[in-house]
Amino acid sequence: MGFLDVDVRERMIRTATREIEAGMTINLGIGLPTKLVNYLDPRISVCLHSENGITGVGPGVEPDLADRNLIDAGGAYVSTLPGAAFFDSAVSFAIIRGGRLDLTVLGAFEVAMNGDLANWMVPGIFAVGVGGGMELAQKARRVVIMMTHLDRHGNSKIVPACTLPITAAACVDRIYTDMAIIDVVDQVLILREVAKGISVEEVIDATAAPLQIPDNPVPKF
Amino acid sequence: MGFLDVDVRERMIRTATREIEAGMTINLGIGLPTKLVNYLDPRISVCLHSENGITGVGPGVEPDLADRNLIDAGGAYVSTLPGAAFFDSAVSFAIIRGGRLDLTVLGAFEVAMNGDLANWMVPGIFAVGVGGGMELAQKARRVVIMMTHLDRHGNSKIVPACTLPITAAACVDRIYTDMAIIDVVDQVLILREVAKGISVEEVIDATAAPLQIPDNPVPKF
Amino acid sequence: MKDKTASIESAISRIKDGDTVMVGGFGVPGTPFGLIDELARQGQKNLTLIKNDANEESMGVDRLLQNGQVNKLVVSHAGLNANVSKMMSKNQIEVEFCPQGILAERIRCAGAGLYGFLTDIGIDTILAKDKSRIEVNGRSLLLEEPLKADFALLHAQHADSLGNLSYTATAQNFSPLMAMAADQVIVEVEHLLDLGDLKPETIHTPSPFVDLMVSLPTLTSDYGVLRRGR
Amino acid sequence: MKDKTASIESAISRIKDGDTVMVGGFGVPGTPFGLIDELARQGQKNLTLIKNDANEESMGVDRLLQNGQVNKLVVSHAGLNANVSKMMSKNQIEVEFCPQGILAERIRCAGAGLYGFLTDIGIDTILAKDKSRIEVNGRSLLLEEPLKADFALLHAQHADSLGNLSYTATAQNFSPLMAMAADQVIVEVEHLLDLGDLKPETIHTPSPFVDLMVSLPTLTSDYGVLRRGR
Repeated sequence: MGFLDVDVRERMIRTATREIEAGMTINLGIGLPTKLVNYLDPRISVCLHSENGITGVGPGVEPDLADRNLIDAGGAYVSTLPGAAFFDSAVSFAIIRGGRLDLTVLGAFEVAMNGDLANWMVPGIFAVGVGGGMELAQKARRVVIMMTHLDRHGNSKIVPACTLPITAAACVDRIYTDMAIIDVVDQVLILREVAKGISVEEVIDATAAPLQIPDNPVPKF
Repeated sequence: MGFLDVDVRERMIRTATREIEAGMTINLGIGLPTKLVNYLDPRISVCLHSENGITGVGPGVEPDLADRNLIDAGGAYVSTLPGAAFFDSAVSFAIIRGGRLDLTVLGAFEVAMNGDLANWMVPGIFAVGVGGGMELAQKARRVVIMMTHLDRHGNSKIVPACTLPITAAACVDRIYTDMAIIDVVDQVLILREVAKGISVEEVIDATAAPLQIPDNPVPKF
Repeated sequence: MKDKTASIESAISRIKDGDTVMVGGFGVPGTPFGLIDELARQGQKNLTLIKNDANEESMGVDRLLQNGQVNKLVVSHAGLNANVSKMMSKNQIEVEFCPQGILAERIRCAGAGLYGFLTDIGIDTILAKDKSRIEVNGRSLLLEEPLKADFALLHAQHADSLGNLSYTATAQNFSPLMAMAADQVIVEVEHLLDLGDLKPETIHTPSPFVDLMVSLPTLTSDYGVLRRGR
Repeated sequence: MKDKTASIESAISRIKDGDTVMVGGFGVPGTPFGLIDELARQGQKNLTLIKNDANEESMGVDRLLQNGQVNKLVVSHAGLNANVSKMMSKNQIEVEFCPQGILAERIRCAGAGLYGFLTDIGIDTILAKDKSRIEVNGRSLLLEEPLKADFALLHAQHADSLGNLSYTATAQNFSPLMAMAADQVIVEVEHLLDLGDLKPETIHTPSPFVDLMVSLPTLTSDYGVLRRGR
C-alpha cells in the first residue's frame, strides 16, 4: 500500500468520521479504519463491534493496563464501554450476516468500478486467510473503503476490474482516499470531493477506472 | 392408552430405573417416564435434561412454592439441582442431536418389530404437533419405551408395522410394559422378562408382532 | 444515544395487517403477555404467528387466535390449547407443525443470515413429505428453510438502555433466536437497569438485535404460577 | 458422581496419531496453551488442527506446527504467524482457509447434529471454487459442510465439577461451538468452583458437552499480555 503524509492522513480520517451516525453498529477494519474512533465526536454514541465477540468496544489500552482476555479482532488490547456485551463467534457473525451491522469501514488493495473489493490476498505474496473480511464486505449494510489512491508503485488502486482475488463482489458504497471521495452508484464511480491541493484533473489521471465528474464545482475536503 | 393397576405401574417404573446409570444425561418424556425420577437411588447422580432449556432438573414443586419461570417441557413446575444450567432451545436440541443425550424414556401408541415408534399422532383424533419427540426418538443414544402392553380396546401396541404415523424409524432399543420387557435387536423383538403373575404365553398372545422367546426360563420382574 | 424505549401502544402499532410475528416463550415462561394483549387490543389482522406453542386457552397467543387475527400458526405443538384443534377442524386457521429443535434451528438460520440447513430429523415421517431432499456424500437429507419475521415480541427479565437483554431460568427458550431473526425486535422488560449493570459475559442477547423496549409496570396474573389440575 | 477431572497427561494421552483436534481461542484469549504444550510434549503426529488462527510464532499451536505434528490446518487466517506461510510454501503443511463466520457455523453445524448449511458468503470468490452449489428458490448458494473433530481443547475461566463452563471477555470466541462439535471435549480450567457456584443463567457451555477437565495450577507467560511492537 502507499504512503501517506501525516496531515493528509489525519484530514482523511476526520472527513470519514461523517459516515458515522449516533446509534449505529459499526465494525472498523485493521489499519486506517481503526483510527476513526479517535476522531469521533464523543457526544455521538455508537456501538463498535469486533468479530471476536464484542459490542461496545472502547478505546485501546496500553499493555501495562491491558486485560489479557480483552482484545479486538486485530489483536489490539482494548477496553469496553458501559453496555458492552461479549458473545461467541457464531453470534458475532450473525450480527453481520443477519443485517444488524450498519457500517463497516475497511482498507483495500483494489476497488473496481462495479464496487468489487480486493483486500485479502496477493497471490504468491500475501495469502494468509481472509478472517472475517468476506462477511463484513458482503453483508454490512454500508461498506466504506479508506485507502491510499495509489499503491507504492504509483499505480491506481481504483480499477476497471480487480486484478487480485476479490473479497466480495459489488459491495463498496464509498471510497475515501488521500486524493478524493468517490461513490460507487450502480457500477459507476462518481467523484464527490477532492482533497485540498489536488485538482479534479489530477484525480482523473490517478484513477484507472472511468470517473463521472459532476457538473457543479467539486467540493474540497 | 390403557389402564394400569397401581402396583403393576409402580413395579414397572421401579424396574425401568435399571436403565439409568450414574453420570448419564437423560430426557424423560411426559407421563410414566417422568415418574422414573421419583424411584431413583439418590446416590446415583444423573443429569436430567428438559427440552425447554435445562440440564440438572430437580424434583417437581407444588404451585405454592413454584418459580413462575421454571417449568419442564411438560409444563410442570420443577426445581433445579446444584450444577444446573439454563440455555436456549437451539443449544437444548444440539445436546440431543449432537449425541450428548445418553438415554430417553418415552411413552408410545405403537412400537413396531423393527423399532419404529408412533407416539405423536392419531389422524383425525389427536394431531397437535410433535414437540421435541422426533429429535428425542431419532437421536438419543438409547431409546426406551414405557407403555401399557395393550391399548384401551385390548389391542396390542406392539405390532408388525406401525399403523399410525411414526415419530422415528427403527429407533426403539427396549420396551417396558405392564406385561413384559422386550428388546428390539436388529429388527427382531426378543422377550427378556415377564411381569409377575403373567405367563410367557399370555405375553405372546398379547403381542401382535412375532416375539423371539429365549431357550432359558424367562426371568420375572 | 438512540433511545430504544417506547410506549407499548406505539411499539405494537408498528405491526401491520399481514405481518409475520415471532413470539417468544415456552408455556408461560418467556411469553410476552403484555405485548400480545396490546396486539389483541389493536387488532391487526391476517397475521402469521411463529411460536413454540399456542399457550393455553384464553391466555397469550390464544387471545389472538380467538380474536380471528391469525391466518397461520407455525408451532412445534399445541398440546395445551384445545382451541387450536377446534379452529383447525373448522378450517379457521392454518397450522404448520415443525419438530421443536428444527423450529429453533430454522429461526436461528434466518437470524444467522443463512439460507437453509440439512437435517435427517423427521425424514421417515409424514412431516417430510413436502420437503426438498438433497443428496450429500450419498446420504439423502431434508432441506429446512429459514424462518424470518417482520417482528419478534419478546420478554426479558433484565435489560439496559442500549437493549442488551438477559432472560431468567426457562424463560430464555426461543427468545435469543427470535431476537436475531426478525426485522424489528420489540421487548417487554421486567427490570430496566442502568448501563453497565449487566455483566457483559452474562448478556444473552446483545444490543444490536433489539429495536424497541417497553417497560412492564406490573405483571398481570397471566405471568403467575398456573394452578391446573394434574 | 462421574468425576470429570483428570491429569493433563492422561487427558491429552487420549489423543491418537491422525486425530482431528479443534482448539479454542482467538489470538491469546481462549487459547489453551497448557493443553497444547502437553500435546507438543507427547508428540502425537499427523494431526488435523481446526482453530480460528495459528497463534503467533513459537506460541500455542505454532509449537505443534514447528514440531511437525500437524498435517493439515483449518483456520480463518494465519496473519500473525509467519511460520505458516513458510511451511505452506515448502509444502510442509496443508492449510484450508475458511471465512471466519463460516468456520464458526461449520463447527456449530456439526455440534448441532446437522449435515450442512447454505450460504452466499464468498460465493463470488476463489474460496467458492470447489464447493457444491445448491439452487433454492432460484438463488444459487454454497453448501457448507459440518466440521467435526475427535477432540476439542478448550480454556475456561470458571467451571464446576460437573463440567459447566463459563468464559471471560473475548476468551469465549469459538469455545462454546467447539464444545458441541467434538467427540471428546477436554478443558483446562483456571478456577474450579463448587457445584452451585455458577449461576445457571450464566453458564456458556452446559455440562453434557464436557468430558474431561484439567485444573491449571499456574498460568505461564503465554497467557499474559503480549508486548509486541506496533
